[in-house]
Amino acid sequence: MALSKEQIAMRIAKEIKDNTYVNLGIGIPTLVANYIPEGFNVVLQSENGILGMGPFPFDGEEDADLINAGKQTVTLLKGSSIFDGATSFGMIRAQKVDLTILGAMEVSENGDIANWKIPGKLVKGMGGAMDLVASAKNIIVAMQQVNKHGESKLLPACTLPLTGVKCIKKIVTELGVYEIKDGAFHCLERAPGVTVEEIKTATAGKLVIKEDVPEMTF
Amino acid sequence: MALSKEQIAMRIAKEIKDNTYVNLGIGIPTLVANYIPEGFNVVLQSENGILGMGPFPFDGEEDADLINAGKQTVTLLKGSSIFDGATSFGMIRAQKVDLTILGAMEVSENGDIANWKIPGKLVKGMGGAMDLVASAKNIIVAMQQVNKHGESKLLPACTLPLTGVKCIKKIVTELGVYEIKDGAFHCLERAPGVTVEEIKTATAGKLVIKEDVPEMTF
Amino acid sequence: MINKTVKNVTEACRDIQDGMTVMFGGFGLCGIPENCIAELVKMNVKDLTCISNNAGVDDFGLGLLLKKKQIKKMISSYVGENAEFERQLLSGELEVELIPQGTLATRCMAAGYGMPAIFTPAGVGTEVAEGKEVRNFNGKDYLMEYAFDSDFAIIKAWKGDTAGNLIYRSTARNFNPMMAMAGKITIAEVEELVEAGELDPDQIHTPGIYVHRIFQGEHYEKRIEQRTVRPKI
Amino acid sequence: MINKTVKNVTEACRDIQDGMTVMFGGFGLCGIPENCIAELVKMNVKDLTCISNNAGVDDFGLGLLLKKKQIKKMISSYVGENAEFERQLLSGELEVELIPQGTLATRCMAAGYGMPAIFTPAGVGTEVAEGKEVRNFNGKDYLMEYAFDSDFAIIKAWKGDTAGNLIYRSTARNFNPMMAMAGKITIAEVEELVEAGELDPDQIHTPGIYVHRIFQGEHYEKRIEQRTVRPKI
Repeated sequence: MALSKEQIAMRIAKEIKDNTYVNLGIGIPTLVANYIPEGFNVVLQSENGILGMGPFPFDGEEDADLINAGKQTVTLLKGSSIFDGATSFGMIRAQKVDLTILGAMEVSENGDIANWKIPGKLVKGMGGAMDLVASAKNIIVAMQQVNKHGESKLLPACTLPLTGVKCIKKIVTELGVYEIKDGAFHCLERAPGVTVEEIKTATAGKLVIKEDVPEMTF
Repeated sequence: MALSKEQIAMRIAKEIKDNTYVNLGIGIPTLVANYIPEGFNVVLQSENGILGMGPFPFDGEEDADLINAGKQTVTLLKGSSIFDGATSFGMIRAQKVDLTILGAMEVSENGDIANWKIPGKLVKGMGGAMDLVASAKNIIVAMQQVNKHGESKLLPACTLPLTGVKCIKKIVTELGVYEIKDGAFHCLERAPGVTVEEIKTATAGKLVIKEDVPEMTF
Repeated sequence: MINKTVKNVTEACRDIQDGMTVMFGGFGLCGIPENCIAELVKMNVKDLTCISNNAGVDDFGLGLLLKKKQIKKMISSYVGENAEFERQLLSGELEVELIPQGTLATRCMAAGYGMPAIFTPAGVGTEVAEGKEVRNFNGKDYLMEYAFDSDFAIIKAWKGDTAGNLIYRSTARNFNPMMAMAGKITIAEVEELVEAGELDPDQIHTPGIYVHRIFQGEHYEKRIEQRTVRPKI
Repeated sequence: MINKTVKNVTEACRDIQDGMTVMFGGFGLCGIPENCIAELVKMNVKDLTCISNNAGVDDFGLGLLLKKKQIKKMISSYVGENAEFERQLLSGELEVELIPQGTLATRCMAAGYGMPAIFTPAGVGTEVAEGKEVRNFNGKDYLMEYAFDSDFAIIKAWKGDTAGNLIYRSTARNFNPMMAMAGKITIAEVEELVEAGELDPDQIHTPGIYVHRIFQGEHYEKRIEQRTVRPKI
């Protein structure tokens, strides 16, 4: 059965290594924070200028001066630091952040990503997404593999305006885990109960999948 | 009579405006600090990372962590700030420092300056001089007009390796005050008792001087 | 020290004229110069080009200038949360240039550091790259992006002193330090203005040389855009 | 938080090998990593390329490495005050690349900010410009200078915490923050090492993400190069 958003987040959390700095985008990626293994030292970076972002504040303790990149009130953990936006993106460009997890509307078989603009719809802006995808050494995309019309979003080429080119190497969707290499989506794991046939149907781009691809575990 | 180093510094001090940020080089420029008019708000920048540098510390109060660009122990005035070297030279390149005063070995009639290297002699380095001359919007050079062999150091073209090109507009020497424009040294003032003839003899580059050029006052 | 204090917000905002380019510090509604924005509304300067990461909400932040149609063009990275903005954009009354957030931050920094241009990989191969020079370094493509040129930078700090030195509080720092360095004229409003000498020189985020006018602001609302909390247990 | 502490200077300097490029924080003898320099002397690593604003004095700072002929090449802006340095340079044992101080600082910064190259007017028209690309922006010429590539950055701070966050004291800050950001591996020695959470997040000069190894140094001599004083009256 296709994974829920929470399950996608759970599966992605397994990719996070101990003692790393991680930037979580808005949406499913934010949920990943809830599933980081107990005891792991994972430091969250927020691109508006935080290293060591903590959970939401207790009701009544919110501080208007302390927000994350999603403009939500947050807290700071012990050992955190605050810096300006130029330093924050400098840190990102210099690949000091180990892992970036973000959402996408489309990903192509060569690793292009589109996640900021739908022509004809109001464009709100790319925020820090273009910087993150162009700079990060390690990106995991959390996304729905098919849209509400049943159309695949893992494509031969993106149809929407690009956010970045040839930058995505790993994707976790409701149906499986994919690695992008040599111009194809390589299915590494399938969601429990999801068949190889279902994955083939849901992948418009070039797909490499073994008949005995393992089921994912959490 | 030719000016002493102290007098050169005194004359240069008259060029300093109230409410300005000034960077003083090593040598005669350092002496200028002693002649800044009483009551003037002149903030000294030291390129190792100080705004608001104060005088030398009292004997016994020196702090190894607090030095100026000449590696001398100094103090901080109230309202000073400390920053790193990238910020310091960023400030200089962005022309936030109003005036730079530095020494020179040679200056040419088109405003080139040489002050860091004598071929055949050991070269210690340019330090921040190349950054300062290339960036400053307003530079005054404090120098001796003739060397110990009686040869002029205001030249048609510098003979020593350059520190910067076409960047010097004002020079104060033991003999006079000069403005560089249109490829010539324009003598604005002569040192008390120094004749127009003496200045002509001591200027190898193109010189523009009126017979009635005024004597400088302090 | 040079005294950078001005009497009030009116004196701080003098000379801001129709058609100028103005940078505004802040991220969302966090760390925005509330007093100066209110003053600009009162002054009714028009045709502003605003460089700001966001565009406020309908009734706060830069949204107040949008509502009075004082803004000709926004240069931002993300402009959601604003219905009036949307209306003006769709009707063609407002021009918008969307640029990556890191590019925005770094173009401010470049101006403050006297660097005419910088290289960033953000936007390579996308529509952001159109018309821009692409250059390869060590096998990776970068866009050349120019330093911003602005007439005024209007920023907000937590504490400031009469010499113009500034200290920011928490993530209200965001774009304020780079913009402070980048403005031809920088106006800083602070929650608390102290005498020169009261701030530790080692702890100053923005040295006073960058600040031309400073004043203590009033009645900070500090509106929260997304109040997210945990129940207290 | 990620714990960046190492037991001692020996553990901090492990893996520094012959032929590597190492950045050293400090300006003159101010803010130099005394403990690590002493350890490198003990380790006797050879053929180092050192990026450091200065080269120490005969018997202190990088002068100690020079004396043992451990340095193959110095990249500095000013190298006076050192007779052994002079001797090795004249005899051809030591290679020296002199670059403007602001260029040195900014090439470190570029590395830390992930910018492959920067533009600076320093050195245009001089021998520093030889072989470099000159580019005109707004009527002014600039040199394109590349970000530094170094194996290690060794820096000194005043206080640090176990998460690697650093605070510098006075002008001992100098090149340390940029080099901290620039090193592939950054080693920080501090006068006082505290637990994560003891430093104010708003006052941290170098966020811990840049620091890979941190330890509390011992016996800081903090030698003064030019003791200039006024008589006490």
